[in-house]
Amino acid sequence: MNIHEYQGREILRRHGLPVPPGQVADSVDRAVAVAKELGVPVMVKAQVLTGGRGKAGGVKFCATIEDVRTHAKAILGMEIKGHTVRKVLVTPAADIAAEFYLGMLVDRRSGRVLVMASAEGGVEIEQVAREKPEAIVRYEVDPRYGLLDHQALGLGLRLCAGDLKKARQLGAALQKLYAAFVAADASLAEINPFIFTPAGEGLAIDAKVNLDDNALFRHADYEELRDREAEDPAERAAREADLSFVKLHGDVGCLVNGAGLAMATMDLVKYYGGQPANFLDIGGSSNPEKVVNALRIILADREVKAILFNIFGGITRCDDVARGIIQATNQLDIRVPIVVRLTGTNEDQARQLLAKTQLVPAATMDEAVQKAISLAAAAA
Amino acid sequence: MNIHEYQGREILRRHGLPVPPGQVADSVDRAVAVAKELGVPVMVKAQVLTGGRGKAGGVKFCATIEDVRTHAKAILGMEIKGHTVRKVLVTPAADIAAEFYLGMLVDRRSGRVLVMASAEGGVEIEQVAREKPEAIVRYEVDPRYGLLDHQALGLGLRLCAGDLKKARQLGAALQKLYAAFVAADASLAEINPFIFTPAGEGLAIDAKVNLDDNALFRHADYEELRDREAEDPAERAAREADLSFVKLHGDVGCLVNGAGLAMATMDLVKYYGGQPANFLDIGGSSNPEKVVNALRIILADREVKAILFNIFGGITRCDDVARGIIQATNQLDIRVPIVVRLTGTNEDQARQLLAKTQLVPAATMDEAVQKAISLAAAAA
Amino acid sequence: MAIFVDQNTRVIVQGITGRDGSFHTQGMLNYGTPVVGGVTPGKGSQVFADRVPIFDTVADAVAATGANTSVIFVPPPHAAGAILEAADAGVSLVVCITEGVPTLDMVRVMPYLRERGVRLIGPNCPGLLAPGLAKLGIMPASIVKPGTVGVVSRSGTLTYEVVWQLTGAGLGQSTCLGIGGDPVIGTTFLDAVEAFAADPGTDALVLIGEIGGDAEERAAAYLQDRVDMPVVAFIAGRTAPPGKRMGHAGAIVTGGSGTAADKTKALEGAGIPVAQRAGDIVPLLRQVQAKRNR
Amino acid sequence: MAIFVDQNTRVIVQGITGRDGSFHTQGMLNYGTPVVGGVTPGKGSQVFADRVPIFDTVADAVAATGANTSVIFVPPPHAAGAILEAADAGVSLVVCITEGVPTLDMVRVMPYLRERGVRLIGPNCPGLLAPGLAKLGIMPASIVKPGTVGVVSRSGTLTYEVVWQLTGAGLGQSTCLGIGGDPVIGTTFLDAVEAFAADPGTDALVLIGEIGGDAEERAAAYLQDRVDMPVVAFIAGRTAPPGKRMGHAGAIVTGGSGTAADKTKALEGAGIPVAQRAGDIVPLLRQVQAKRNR
Repeated sequence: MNIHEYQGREILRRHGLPVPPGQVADSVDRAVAVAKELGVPVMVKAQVLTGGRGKAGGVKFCATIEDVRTHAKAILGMEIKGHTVRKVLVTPAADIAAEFYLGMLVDRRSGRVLVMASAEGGVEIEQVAREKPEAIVRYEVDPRYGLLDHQALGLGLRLCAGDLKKARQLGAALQKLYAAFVAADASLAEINPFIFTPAGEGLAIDAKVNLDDNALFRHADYEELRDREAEDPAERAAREADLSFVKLHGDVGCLVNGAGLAMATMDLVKYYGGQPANFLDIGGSSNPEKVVNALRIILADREVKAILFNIFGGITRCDDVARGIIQATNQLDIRVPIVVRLTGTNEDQARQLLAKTQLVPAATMDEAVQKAISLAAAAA
Repeated sequence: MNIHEYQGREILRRHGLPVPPGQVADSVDRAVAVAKELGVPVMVKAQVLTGGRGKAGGVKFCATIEDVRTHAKAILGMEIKGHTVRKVLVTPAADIAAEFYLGMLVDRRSGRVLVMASAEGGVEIEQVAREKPEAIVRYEVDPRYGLLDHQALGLGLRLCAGDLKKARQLGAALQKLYAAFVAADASLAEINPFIFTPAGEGLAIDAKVNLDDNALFRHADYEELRDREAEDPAERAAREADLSFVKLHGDVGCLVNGAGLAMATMDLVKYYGGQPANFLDIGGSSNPEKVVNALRIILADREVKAILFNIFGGITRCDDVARGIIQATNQLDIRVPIVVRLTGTNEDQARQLLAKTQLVPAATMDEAVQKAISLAAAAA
Repeated sequence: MAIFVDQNTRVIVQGITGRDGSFHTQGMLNYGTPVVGGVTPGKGSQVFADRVPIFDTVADAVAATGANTSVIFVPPPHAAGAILEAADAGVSLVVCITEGVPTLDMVRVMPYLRERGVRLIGPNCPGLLAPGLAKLGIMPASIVKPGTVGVVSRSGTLTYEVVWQLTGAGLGQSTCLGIGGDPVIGTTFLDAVEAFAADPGTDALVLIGEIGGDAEERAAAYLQDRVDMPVVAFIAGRTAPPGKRMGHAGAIVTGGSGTAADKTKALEGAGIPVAQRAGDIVPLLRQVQAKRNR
Repeated sequence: MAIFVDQNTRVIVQGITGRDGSFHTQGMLNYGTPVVGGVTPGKGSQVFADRVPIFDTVADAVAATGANTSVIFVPPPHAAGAILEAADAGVSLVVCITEGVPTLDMVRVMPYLRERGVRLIGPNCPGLLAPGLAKLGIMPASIVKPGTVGVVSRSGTLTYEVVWQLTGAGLGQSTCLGIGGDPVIGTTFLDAVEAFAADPGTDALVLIGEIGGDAEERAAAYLQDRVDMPVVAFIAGRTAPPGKRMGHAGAIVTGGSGTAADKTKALEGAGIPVAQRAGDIVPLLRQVQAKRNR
């Protein structure tokens, strides 16, 4: 789950990181009020769940209250990579003497939290990784001990060439970031930049925190961090129906059991010249309710011209699955052709059941995909 | 540092253990007021920094408010193993269906926190260990992982013969006790008994928590847990002067550098038929101020008839030490003979310095101890 | 023969009385898997399916049955704890089927397993099926057939699809292994490949990868250097958009790495043909086999 | 010869610029100990006593000097961290002089050391002095003399007292080792006894124990079973009242165990004479040696 900068800041602040004050505003007037309270100069920063805000003009320095009014007006409502800006963060503009990147993520290879940090702060770490990989210091944290004092200080000293005072602040920031990462069940946490003011004060200027969806059950309070407005309505509906769904932009709706098979199905649609409309994994048991929810989500997409079920029954009996699909389609107003491929135990009985319906049976993935593509093309 | 039951209860409560309500009272009226607020029946429990309260009559069941008045009156001011009872804890009397002992301490051998628990609750664990050692379950906690869920539940199941509901409560209590132990830097933590009411509710009825003196620097708040009134005045003065001191009941005051040598000196006093008045380690450097403080504490003990310095100089120069001792003795009114044994660098110069004073020099431990004993005997 | 299981495998099931646990334990028993016990706290002394004794703890189960393997069907909040319990009780192989285990739970679990030399398969995986020998997990027994092809995969039903095609083409399997789709898993692609390489009963390999991470790349490097048997691969997710989690917590393309193109390149660079479609795997494998037999 | 140190020992001092650290580093240098570096964060690139380079971190010091041993004079709040840093940097021997380290810090430190195969001496100890070879810590060099008696002790000045008596009687030492008086220490009595037993340069042992714990009892059992050299012992604290901490955090008699009487009984039961007075140690050792030479 991705959360906004202002929410990530709050998590970091709770773990003792030096986050400057600031408030979020959803209107120009509110932004101005916050700026007046803080005193100019301030930064006005678009709160959107995507990167590249700066380049898109979503982050502005405001020397005066008039600036705040002008920029907040321009930024609120702006589209950034398909996301509408509904909120801005207003926060004091800091004098920057030095900028650092401090980040953490779960490293698959080591199975540990990987600290990544760089004195090349303020730019995207991917860019640093490409252009100046030696500028990134990395450290895999042993989960049994956490990020120890000497390790944190050692990283700090490497980042600022032995300046002990700065190194201590950077080390402490990394330890707090690690504590926040673990406590929040994050999958990614970045401070970019972590700055020092000319007076030597360290500040966490930006915050990006992604949370592990699998761990949300133990963070009931995080549900309220979820920005429902910023979510794609279909993805939100899928999440609420406990379906794995990603919206794409094709005309063949895909309904598959299993994530790997769902990806392979999308790939096959593309292989045969079609365009998948989505990724959708309906999970292990295809009970009618889930199928109804899934179909409803896919049908809401007006671009969808044909729907493809690809179910590898495995242990589930295919005749049961077929009955579930038929029951589900009966409950809904189906406006597009549906191709169904069912494989596994009792697949023959399943085919007999489908034969009595409008559903188009198919014996293999390839056949199903090809049929769905031509039906979609015919409907276009 | 030992703390009172009511203070230990507070630490356990903060870590989520089911501690029944209750308040401490330093007068009969206050005890009665607390009992009225809680409602009878209550227990009135002497708060002293020693064991064996029950046998001494310091823990009483009170069915009525009249009982509270009677027992509080009897208990307040009572002497238990040389400790005067100044406070009582008043807490609801619980119906007991089953009693357990839950305890933890740092095990020297494994270097880990050792969980000890027993279904033979309510009696001293030492007695259980002697009479029914198989009734104690033990578990050494790996500090890297803490007390894991399955380990805690497994201990719970062993303690209550597979009763899952009780086992879960016992397991959870052990995990919370471990968390409290670690967070508080305890050296010992006991709940004896942890009970179940007939309704199956688990309650931590008693709490004994000792804190690691070495860790007090990171628990500034614990200083207020220290019961200065309950401390021996000499031991308190020594603690405040940063001296290791234990009061004994002899007539030879001992002033030694190093704990091992101090013990060996006491042993030697006893070996030659004398009685050491104290254990006192003045630590590494014998600066005059420390010596003054140490002498003052020893001289305050009117039983002391002679004082023995046993200093193995090692790296410190003995003439410096001798000067320190002379300076210190000049600042105080010395009413008893002082024997000084100094060994190490420049010990000859030291002896020359001492020769000009009233101080009695000695070349070896044995000589010094024998001289001190006879001087004490002569003064008696 | 097979990897990770043999004639001495003795299995317990953690969460045996749950909905999934009981269903799939029955499936394992039906396949002839030596399931010798089950674990559900509070249900000790009950019996499953008239023949499998249930215990309160894994330690009890291991003590009573001599089990050396555990299959876990425990809900996500307690799955990591179940793995730790199994490792603590001394089993040497743990298969965790549970989907949705928090990643940091797995981060904490891994060193505990390593310290004890315990192999974990999963979590979030279908488990392992060694045709004719044992089934540990949820793979459908109907689609497999004894043979000499090793199959390792990060997904579930896609594995079934491929195994079903292999079996349909008469290519039996030595072991079908689903390692799971999560970012932090016990047995990696590389671990599986090493085990297959050392297994005398395996003479060809099918790798079913997907986007995210670099497990396939690492396996490719190993295969090129050390393994001399026919290998073909398939990578799911060629059309996945970057930054989106495709169902599996591990299936996400981040910062331009972990793409299907990267993986395909690495595999082909190591001389391993990569099928464009799942349906191409069997013909591709036959081709590679034929080339070697010439 | 000696235990724990040899010709290849290369020493760094953590906390070299502190009051105690600088004083005792000078003492170690005076004794000819190969002190090759020091560590004080923020003082990297300074030089101690015109010849010992100072580094910001132990890792830097080890990289630059090839040190394999660290002596720690760091205040209690950071002592455990200093031990971890030394272990992490790859030294194989750490001597921690610091007194007052919280016990649970040591509990956390121990597995870290064990994982890395690092030996720790202390904390709260005078360190080690191998006469004629090296001094690691604060033992006064003036009281020792090269020889073949191994001395191991839980205390500081009491050790000096005994060593001084040995030297005065012409009995030189192979190594004098103070293991420290805390409840959780790196090198135990037993570890020291094992090392002395394996040291060809040691042919007699003096054990200086004290009340608390069962380290002496365990060493006694080992000595009885496995060691064939003259051994005498002394136990401090025979007159200590129970439940009181006698200076050392570890010197406390609890629940009737850890008494001097217990320890004396265990040692004498193992055939090891226990001196009543420190002054009896030398004559007792001569007696045992004479008996064996008959």
